[in-house]
Amino acid sequence: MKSHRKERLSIIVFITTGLSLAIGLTLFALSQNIDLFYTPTQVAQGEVETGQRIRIGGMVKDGSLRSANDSLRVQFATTDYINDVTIHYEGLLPDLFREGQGIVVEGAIDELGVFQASRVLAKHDENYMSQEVKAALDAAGVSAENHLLSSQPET
Amino acid sequence: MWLWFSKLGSPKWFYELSGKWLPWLIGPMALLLIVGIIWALLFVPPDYQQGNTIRIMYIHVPFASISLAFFPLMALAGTITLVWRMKLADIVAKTAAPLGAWFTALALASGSIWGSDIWGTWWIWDGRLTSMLLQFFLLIGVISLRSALEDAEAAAKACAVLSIVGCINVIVIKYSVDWWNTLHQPSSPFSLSNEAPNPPEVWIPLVIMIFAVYLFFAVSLILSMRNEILVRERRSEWVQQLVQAT
Amino acid sequence: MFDLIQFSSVGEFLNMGGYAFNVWLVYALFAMFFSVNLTYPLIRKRQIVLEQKRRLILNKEIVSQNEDNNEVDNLTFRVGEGT
Amino acid sequence: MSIKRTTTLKAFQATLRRDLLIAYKRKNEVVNPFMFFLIVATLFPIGISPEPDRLSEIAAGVLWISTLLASLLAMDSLYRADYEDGSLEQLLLAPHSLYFMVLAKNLAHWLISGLPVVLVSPLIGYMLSLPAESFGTLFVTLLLGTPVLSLLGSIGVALTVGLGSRGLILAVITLPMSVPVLIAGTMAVQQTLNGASLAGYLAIMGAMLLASISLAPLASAAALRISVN
Repeated sequence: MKSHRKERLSIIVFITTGLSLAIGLTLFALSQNIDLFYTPTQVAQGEVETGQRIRIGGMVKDGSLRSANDSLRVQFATTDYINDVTIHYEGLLPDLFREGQGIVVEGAIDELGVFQASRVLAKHDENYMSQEVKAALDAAGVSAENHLLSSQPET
Repeated sequence: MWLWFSKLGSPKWFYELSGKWLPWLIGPMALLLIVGIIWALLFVPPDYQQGNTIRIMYIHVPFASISLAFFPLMALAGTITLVWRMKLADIVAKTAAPLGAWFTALALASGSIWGSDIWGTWWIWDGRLTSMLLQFFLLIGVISLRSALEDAEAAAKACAVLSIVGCINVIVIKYSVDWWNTLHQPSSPFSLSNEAPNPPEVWIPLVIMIFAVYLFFAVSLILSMRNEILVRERRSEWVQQLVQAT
Repeated sequence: MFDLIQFSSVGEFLNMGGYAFNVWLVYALFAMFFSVNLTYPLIRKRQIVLEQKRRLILNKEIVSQNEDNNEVDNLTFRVGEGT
Repeated sequence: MSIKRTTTLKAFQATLRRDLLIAYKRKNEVVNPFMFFLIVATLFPIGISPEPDRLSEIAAGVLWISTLLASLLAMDSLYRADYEDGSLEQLLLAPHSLYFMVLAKNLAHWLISGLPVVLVSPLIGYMLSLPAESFGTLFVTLLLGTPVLSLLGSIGVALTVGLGSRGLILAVITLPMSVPVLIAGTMAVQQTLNGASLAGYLAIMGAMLLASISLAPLASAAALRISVN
């Protein structure tokens, strides 16, 4: 029975070593900063090449939305309050789309340095409140934007 | 304690006991459901951003939250099946799988409908959505493995192994796809640590609906478990007596 | 309490602020799922009980026939097995 | 015990050698998944577009999906022949822990079916106009990822080895489980194209490999015991 026990021990040693190494590697991987979204600042700093398909996460800049009268073509800027990226998009915008809203756009930068979006998605946070509460908060100076910014951990 | 444990494993005992439990589960379920739905549909203030679509949350969140419980539940039942060979554990595992597929499907459908308004798309390969979809596929895998294996005992054990492996995998899938692509909001509809916590008129009905759906899950699980027990024990004395009595 | 209702008329309630289709679709799916999930096990239970009852009756018949004459009726036997 | 027993290491080596030898004798089992990989990869340019720009965008994904499908096809040869001629039962009865024997069989299987695909991947990558700078990444991630596919597939095969028709069930069980590997692999390639750091992705793939090396044989062994008896 001795060798049987030895075998069992070797399995346990093998599994523990394997798993602890795996956990070590995972922790290392988590410490690495992995980009899911680019911020407008990263785009402004030229981290993205022309034509490369990316996602940008940011806020719709106040007063930047312009739409054409005869088509669904819109233009707006997305911002992280440091840099802006101008975005062109043709299509229906999501209902949540408004100025100050957190959004994600998919697309690529064209030769003119304009971001041509193929898709615009509104990112909603987990805070729900009624219009009255919102108005009260705004009156108290707690802007919804701050609150959206604080809950935007994508980058 | 041990006696109680082995007694719990006996299908007959469970059948009798669950018969007594059912009214006590169905009553509160109906009550909570009625209160929850009326509250959610009529009294919840429209969200400042989403308007009335917030009412979808009261169906989506309970279903999504319970869908996450299926793999751990099946893995737990599977472990009990493998270690103690308790009959009842396998009955739980067998009946939970199709229910899980349905609950997951409804969570996906309601989420997709909700997303069509607020995100602007019916489907996106977002982390949450994708991992839910893959969980759905894995549940289908468990169900089809069960139906393919003819020997009931082998099927029970094979599904137990698959559920345990699947449980680990669902966790890995969840992390990997979250990391891959995420649009879904964090799931803290009533986290109080936020700087602007969700008001009670938003989260109380949600808690009510969550409890209602959990009870609904318990009721439907017990109902299908009872059927499964009747089929499995059809040759036993007590089932035959029960059949003749009806 | 009624002044807390968020809608001022039935029409407004049904319209759901323009989201009628999606909101009601989700609730309809839920209602369907809910009722199917509760009624199906009950129907299934009745099926199982009926089936078992038939089987019991058939078994009894076979037993009594076997007592009457030792020749086993092939047809009854097959039916008994099939259920 | 009076009978002299071989060490686990020797039994591991013997199983590995035996499986490699069998594969060498039955060449079609080695060649078929490989050919399947080539053919699937070839279908994408025809089905989508032969345009180099378009192809280069999807090349990494195409290679990963073809690899995944080829490994699924190859899975069939992992335990089936052994199950049919009874040598799997012998393995279960052997005095050595099934854990290491399963690991040996999986290693042999990967050497036969996974490694050739990895080796030829740069060539296919070139044909799909994958940008040259990502060949290295693709190669390394496939090298790390294909053993995981084999190890996960092994669980599925072990669960279904006694079934007559199991192709679809095997796919339903195995493919969703392979998703994390697919994601990490394709993202790593994407990351190279974006010129970003790879360390995180490679670490994740390494973690997946180590975790599946240590845990998957445990599940496979349990599944084999259930299926064979």
